Amino acid sequence: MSKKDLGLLILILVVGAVVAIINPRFLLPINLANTSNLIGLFGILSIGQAFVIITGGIELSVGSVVALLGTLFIDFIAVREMEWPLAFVLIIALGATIGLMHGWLITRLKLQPFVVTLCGLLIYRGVARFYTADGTAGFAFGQNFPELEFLTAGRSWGVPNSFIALIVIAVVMWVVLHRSVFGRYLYAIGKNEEAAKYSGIRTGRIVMAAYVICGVLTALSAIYFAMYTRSISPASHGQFYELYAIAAAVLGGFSLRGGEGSLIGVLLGTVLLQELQNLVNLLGIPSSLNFAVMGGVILIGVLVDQQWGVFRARRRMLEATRKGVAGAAAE
Amino acid sequence: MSKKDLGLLILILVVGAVVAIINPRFLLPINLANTSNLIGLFGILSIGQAFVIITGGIELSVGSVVALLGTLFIDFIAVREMEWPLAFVLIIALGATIGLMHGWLITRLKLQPFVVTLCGLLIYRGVARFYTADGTAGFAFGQNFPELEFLTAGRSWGVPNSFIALIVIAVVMWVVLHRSVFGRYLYAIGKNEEAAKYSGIRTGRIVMAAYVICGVLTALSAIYFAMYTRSISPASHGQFYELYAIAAAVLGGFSLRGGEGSLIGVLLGTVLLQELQNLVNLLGIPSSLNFAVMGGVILIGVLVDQQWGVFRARRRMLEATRKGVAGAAAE
Amino acid sequence: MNYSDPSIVASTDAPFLSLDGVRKTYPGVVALDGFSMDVRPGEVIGLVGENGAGKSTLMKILGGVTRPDTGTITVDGVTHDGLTVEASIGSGIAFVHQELNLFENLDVAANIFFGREPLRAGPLKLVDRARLRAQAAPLLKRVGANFSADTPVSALSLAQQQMVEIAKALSIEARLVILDEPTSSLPIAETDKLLGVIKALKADGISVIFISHRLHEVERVADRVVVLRDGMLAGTLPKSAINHDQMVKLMIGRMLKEREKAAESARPPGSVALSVKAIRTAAYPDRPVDLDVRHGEILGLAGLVGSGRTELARVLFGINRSFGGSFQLDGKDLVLGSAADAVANGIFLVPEDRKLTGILLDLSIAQNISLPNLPAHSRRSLVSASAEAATAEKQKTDLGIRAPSVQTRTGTLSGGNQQKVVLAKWLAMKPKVMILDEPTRGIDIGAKAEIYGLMRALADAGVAVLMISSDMEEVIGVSDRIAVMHEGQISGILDKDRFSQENVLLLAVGKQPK
Amino acid sequence: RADDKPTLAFVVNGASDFWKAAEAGVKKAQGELPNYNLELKYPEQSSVAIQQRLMDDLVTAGVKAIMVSAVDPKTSTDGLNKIASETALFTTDSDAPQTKRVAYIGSSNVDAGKQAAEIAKKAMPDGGKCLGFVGLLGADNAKERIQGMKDGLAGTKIELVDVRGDDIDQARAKKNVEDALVASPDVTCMVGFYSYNTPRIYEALRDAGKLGQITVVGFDDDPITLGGVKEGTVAATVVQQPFEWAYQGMKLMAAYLKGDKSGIPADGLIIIPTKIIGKDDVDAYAASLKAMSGN
Ligand SMILES: Nc1ncnc2c1ncn2[C@@H]1O[C@H](COP(=O)(O)OP(=O)(O)OP(=O)(O)O)[C@@H](O)[C@H]1O
Ligand SMILES: Nc1ncnc2c1ncn2[C@@H]1O[C@H](COP(=O)(O)OP(=O)(O)OP(=O)(O)O)[C@@H](O)[C@H]1O
Ligand SMILES: [Mg+2]
Ligand SMILES: [Mg+2]
Repeated sequence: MSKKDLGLLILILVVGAVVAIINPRFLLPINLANTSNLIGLFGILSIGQAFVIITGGIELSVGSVVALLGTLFIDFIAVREMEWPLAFVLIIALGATIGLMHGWLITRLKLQPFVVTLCGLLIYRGVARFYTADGTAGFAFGQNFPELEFLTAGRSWGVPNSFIALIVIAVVMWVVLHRSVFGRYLYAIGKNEEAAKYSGIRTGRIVMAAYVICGVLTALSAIYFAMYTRSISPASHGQFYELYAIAAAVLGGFSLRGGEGSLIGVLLGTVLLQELQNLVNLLGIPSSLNFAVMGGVILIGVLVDQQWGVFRARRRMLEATRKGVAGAAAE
Repeated sequence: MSKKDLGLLILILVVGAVVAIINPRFLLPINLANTSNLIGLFGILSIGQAFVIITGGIELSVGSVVALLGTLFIDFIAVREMEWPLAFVLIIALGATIGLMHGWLITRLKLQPFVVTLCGLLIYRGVARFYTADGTAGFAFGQNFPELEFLTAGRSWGVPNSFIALIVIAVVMWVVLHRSVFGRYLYAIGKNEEAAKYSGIRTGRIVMAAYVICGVLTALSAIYFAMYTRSISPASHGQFYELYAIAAAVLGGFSLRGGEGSLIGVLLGTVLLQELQNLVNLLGIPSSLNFAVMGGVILIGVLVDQQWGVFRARRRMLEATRKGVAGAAAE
Repeated sequence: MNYSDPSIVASTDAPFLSLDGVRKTYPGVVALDGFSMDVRPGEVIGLVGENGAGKSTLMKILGGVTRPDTGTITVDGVTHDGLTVEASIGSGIAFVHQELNLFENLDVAANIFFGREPLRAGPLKLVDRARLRAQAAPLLKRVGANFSADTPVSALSLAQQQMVEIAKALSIEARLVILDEPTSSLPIAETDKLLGVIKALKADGISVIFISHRLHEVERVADRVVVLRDGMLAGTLPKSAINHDQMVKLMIGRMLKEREKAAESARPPGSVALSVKAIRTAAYPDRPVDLDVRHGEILGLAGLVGSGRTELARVLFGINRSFGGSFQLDGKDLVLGSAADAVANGIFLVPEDRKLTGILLDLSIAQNISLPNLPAHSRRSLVSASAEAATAEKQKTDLGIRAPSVQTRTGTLSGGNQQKVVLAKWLAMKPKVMILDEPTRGIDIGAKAEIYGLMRALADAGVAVLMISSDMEEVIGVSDRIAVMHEGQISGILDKDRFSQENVLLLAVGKQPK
Repeated sequence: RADDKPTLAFVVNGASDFWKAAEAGVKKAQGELPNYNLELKYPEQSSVAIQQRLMDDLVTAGVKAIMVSAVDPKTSTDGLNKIASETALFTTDSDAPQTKRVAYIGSSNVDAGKQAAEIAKKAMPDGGKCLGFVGLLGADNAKERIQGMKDGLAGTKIELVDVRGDDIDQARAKKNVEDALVASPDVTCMVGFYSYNTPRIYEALRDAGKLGQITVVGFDDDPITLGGVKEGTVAATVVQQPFEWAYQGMKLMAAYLKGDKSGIPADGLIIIPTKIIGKDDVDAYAASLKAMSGN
């Protein structure tokens, strides 16, 4: 774990301790379970985003994809009465397709990631709204899918299964990002795509794969979100989720210029964001300030991180200088 | 006018012609006036954004600033009964301050523009919502400010004054961007900030100035928007306006990597976006598809632009080769 | 095929690589024009030519980075219309690019084996990190690196990065190694090591194409010299005929007396222009630097890789902060908060990394030249394009910048011509102190002589010139005095009568000359 | 928290001035229920997930009873049931009859729509063509109001031809009206289904000089809407009574927690009917609003 990650972890623990002192109910198992459920949902999303950010790209359509795929998933199983495993596979495939499409537009047709995914943001939500004729996709009363519900919204030994899913995914993705050749290429491309190309790497394919991973993870979390809310108004479902995901990555030490960041960082970023949301509600802070608190903490977080770096560099210099002067005097 | 701008203009005219054929009421003076009013409002916003994008930055807090400053403006004149010119000056000064703060964080503390303005997006709207306690800021019935209303929502010779304001601002900003020393510095910084620094340019100040310009123009348009809707729910007012502004700039040929784009481009981009919104209503397309249409057109626009560039480059290559071969044969 | 050198035909070895009638055009320029050559196993070819002659273009074609318009490339008997990067690497061609291509966020070992990482068993393609480092270490030793395999590349100086590039090329089981100006920022000791490496490769039967503007290096290692002029083959020289004057003659079509051009100072040096007192830099915060540069002199600053010369130049130019110490310009105290302050005081820097800091590749020649002095090219804050063009035209003729027009994008110019543009932008203003960091890096011999002439003319006009250089001949041939840096400190200053390679080298490694 | 008074929460479905009256109602109830903490909570966004999360957190914080205006009551059955299993749950504004909520207190959006039809019929005895404007076309309250109005207009010569949505962007809301005036010159009446739609209609008509020529049917009691009613340029407006929902609701919950279930009818529905406010009632209504908000 890097120093950056450690700092974030400490921040999370300190904030948690303060909240627990003010309102001890913060530590109730039920509250921890609720919060870790949401950490699971947003964490999966954020890991996907992280893979794209590493390459120096960005995926702004995440929220709209959550809305579109969630709508379709509920529609498939509730209205069209598809078997849920089939629907599940279909949705994941759709997520992969969306990612592939974005990757293709970005790597083959050389469009900017911001532009491609901004258009995605606008288009997918529009399609979802059109699909439901601006209505709501939801389950009928009493419609139940025991296994699916257990897997998505259930708990094992008191721990939400969504959180367990996140942990599994995080472990796998940690290996992929930090230990595999593919992960190494991602970092390299994020720093210097030209050079990677000169080294004979098929950068296009690697970047495309990053978008596909993001698409798949987004689709997975879309299913989780759908099973969490059990009803989706495409006009508002998942709005701003891309910001949550990006914020988690940035808090976790990712640079939007690419080539920097760790998987643990993005996880901790997600945890901090969800802790903040929980805190606002638990401490009775007006919810209008919810986003403001989030924004403030992110800003302070990156500021401290940045200034800390500057401070350390300066201290090192000063020390060296002092040593030098002392040495010169001693001579 | 560059070829890119010309292409966009032709697109605007063609779309206009098609709409006019399907529904001739498109060309009614009243419709043109209504639409050009909104072009004025969004245009001012987009020009501000363009200045930031030129430097390779981005300003995501635009929508939230429109909400916060609009709320304050209405509160100042409607509730606190301040003289409107005073309120006007105050709001513009606030806009400048916000821009300065962003610029300072970005250039002096070396934070990433995306991060700083993302936090701004979260914070300013929160503050606005807190300020009104999640209520609405609006005028009482019959509360009137004749001069202010004439300047912001009135018309001269049938042309909305907001549109006239845009034209004046655009002319001034065109000179600033394309003819002035400051404008050249902006492009240079956008292309390669390091090299600009090594040429003795005070890049920090120039970038800061770009954010201040963006802040001032955003504040101005916040006042226009406030006087247009005459009532503001901070929770939703101005949401996604940053995306409109960025989209207008991107459509107008700006690169988010910085150093590329023309003022005429961003104006035409705004015109096209508003034309699309108008078209959705006039042709009775479901309003849910509004954003999807916008997204689709932006995507097609940048795709055509990009592929056209590739095509031209390839043709140039081929010609050069052909000429060369012919020359060699003649020898 | 038309070989101008009969010895090739006589050879019994089949060529490993041959190029036939290769032509490459860019809009407005013919970079290569019907060029043919071949490379036999175990042969070291020196490739020389003026800036913009097409050397890098040729190598990019071999590396698979660009495709020729016409012509064929035959590798190992298989004929291609063009190579891809994969095909090039696959057929055993290793490549050190003229512009560095390393990943700052990875360590040295990862960079060396990038794209060819040793893997653990299993389908996951996990990197075997221990093996990676173990394999990197001997390569680093071979190129004489003084840093370890797990150093992050972001912590290396330019020259050290160049060593990593070379180690990378060695790591490929290559049959042909292409080195595009690998020594351009290497000082003499490291250069010697590299030349040794080349000889070792040759002994293993590996072919080498060695591109350099330092002709004496070419003389030392090449078996055959291929000279390019204006994209065409100007001629080849067999081993026996390789000498400095012959190469120059083929390159520029006439004889040139390079060293004489860098004329003696016309007048004795004047008063102290820039005085540096106990300045400390970020690279060596514990080592104060004292240095005086006088009006009318060229002060050469020599030193080994990473001795801190570039860092000092950055501090003098206001880009980086100094830790303690003071500057005086013409006896007056000077505070440098930014490069803008330095420029306002007439202190200019020609940086060593021109692609990143020297010029804006996307701007035209004229726009680059006017950039530091835009207010003088404007009326009421509005830029005057005609004033810009006038200044640029003058500089283009004065410096002999080869380009279709002053409106040409500088990104399309060859390295040497880009360097001239960097010089031009400062010459168009009035320098008091001119700092040049590796001013002739990647510059051809003709242009080099011109730049030496320019430097001398500046000095004669009373400008204080500080020239940082790793090229020993250049330092000795051009300077009026030589200051030598060792680990962040000035280890000694040599006057003209004590100039010798040996003295400079001794100071550079921290010993005192006799 | 320091005091151990039980907390009752009123959770709305999004930030809107509409709920200001409910805040006043909560305040009034607080005055009469000193032994309780009463809170009114806005979710930071109008979305199911966020509202659900807010309620989960309230339950964690120990809230004893929640009255909620669910963002999407029809399909949030499970989520609401989860809350109902942990605390006393009441619904308001729009009901979720299939859940285990204790009771619903509010009005009927369908009836409100029918009342809007009444206004239109009275204002346009010769028939006409109506255009509607709404924030979220897909939201339940919008759908029910539109349906109610259509039902009420069935068999008359008045027709609701189209409803345009604006995603709660007021600039778009106003432009929609402007565009409608251009696109459908023959329209004779406009309906503002959300509280801010009517004022935007009013202003767009005023800018176009068409005030008084087009019948405006309003919902809710934005000051501009009431001003228009008084002026005669808005035919009438259908008002709900969120003040009463909140006031009565809070008292009902307090009583319920004490074990007094007498206030809850067998079907669990406490309907506080919507009212039509026309020119004659507007002054009295405005005065009562003022009295309720206590300033
Ligand atoms: N991408 C490009 N677009 C346009 N012109 C180019 C491009 N790359 C190279 N050229 C032109 O092709 C010619 C050959 O350039 P090249 O880089 O091969 O020269 P070189 O011999 O390597 O010179 P140097 O010694 O300065 O590195 C030059 O005139 C250069 O301006
Ligand atoms: N800001 C810094 N902080 C710490 N170390 C630095 C910094 N800048 C440079 N260095 C290190 O200090 C040493 C001096 O580097 P510098 O580039 O100044 O040397 P140089 O003499 O110009 O050598 P070269 O021939 O490599 O350009 C290098 O090892 C470099 O990695
Ligand atoms: Mg070259
Ligand atoms: Mg150096």
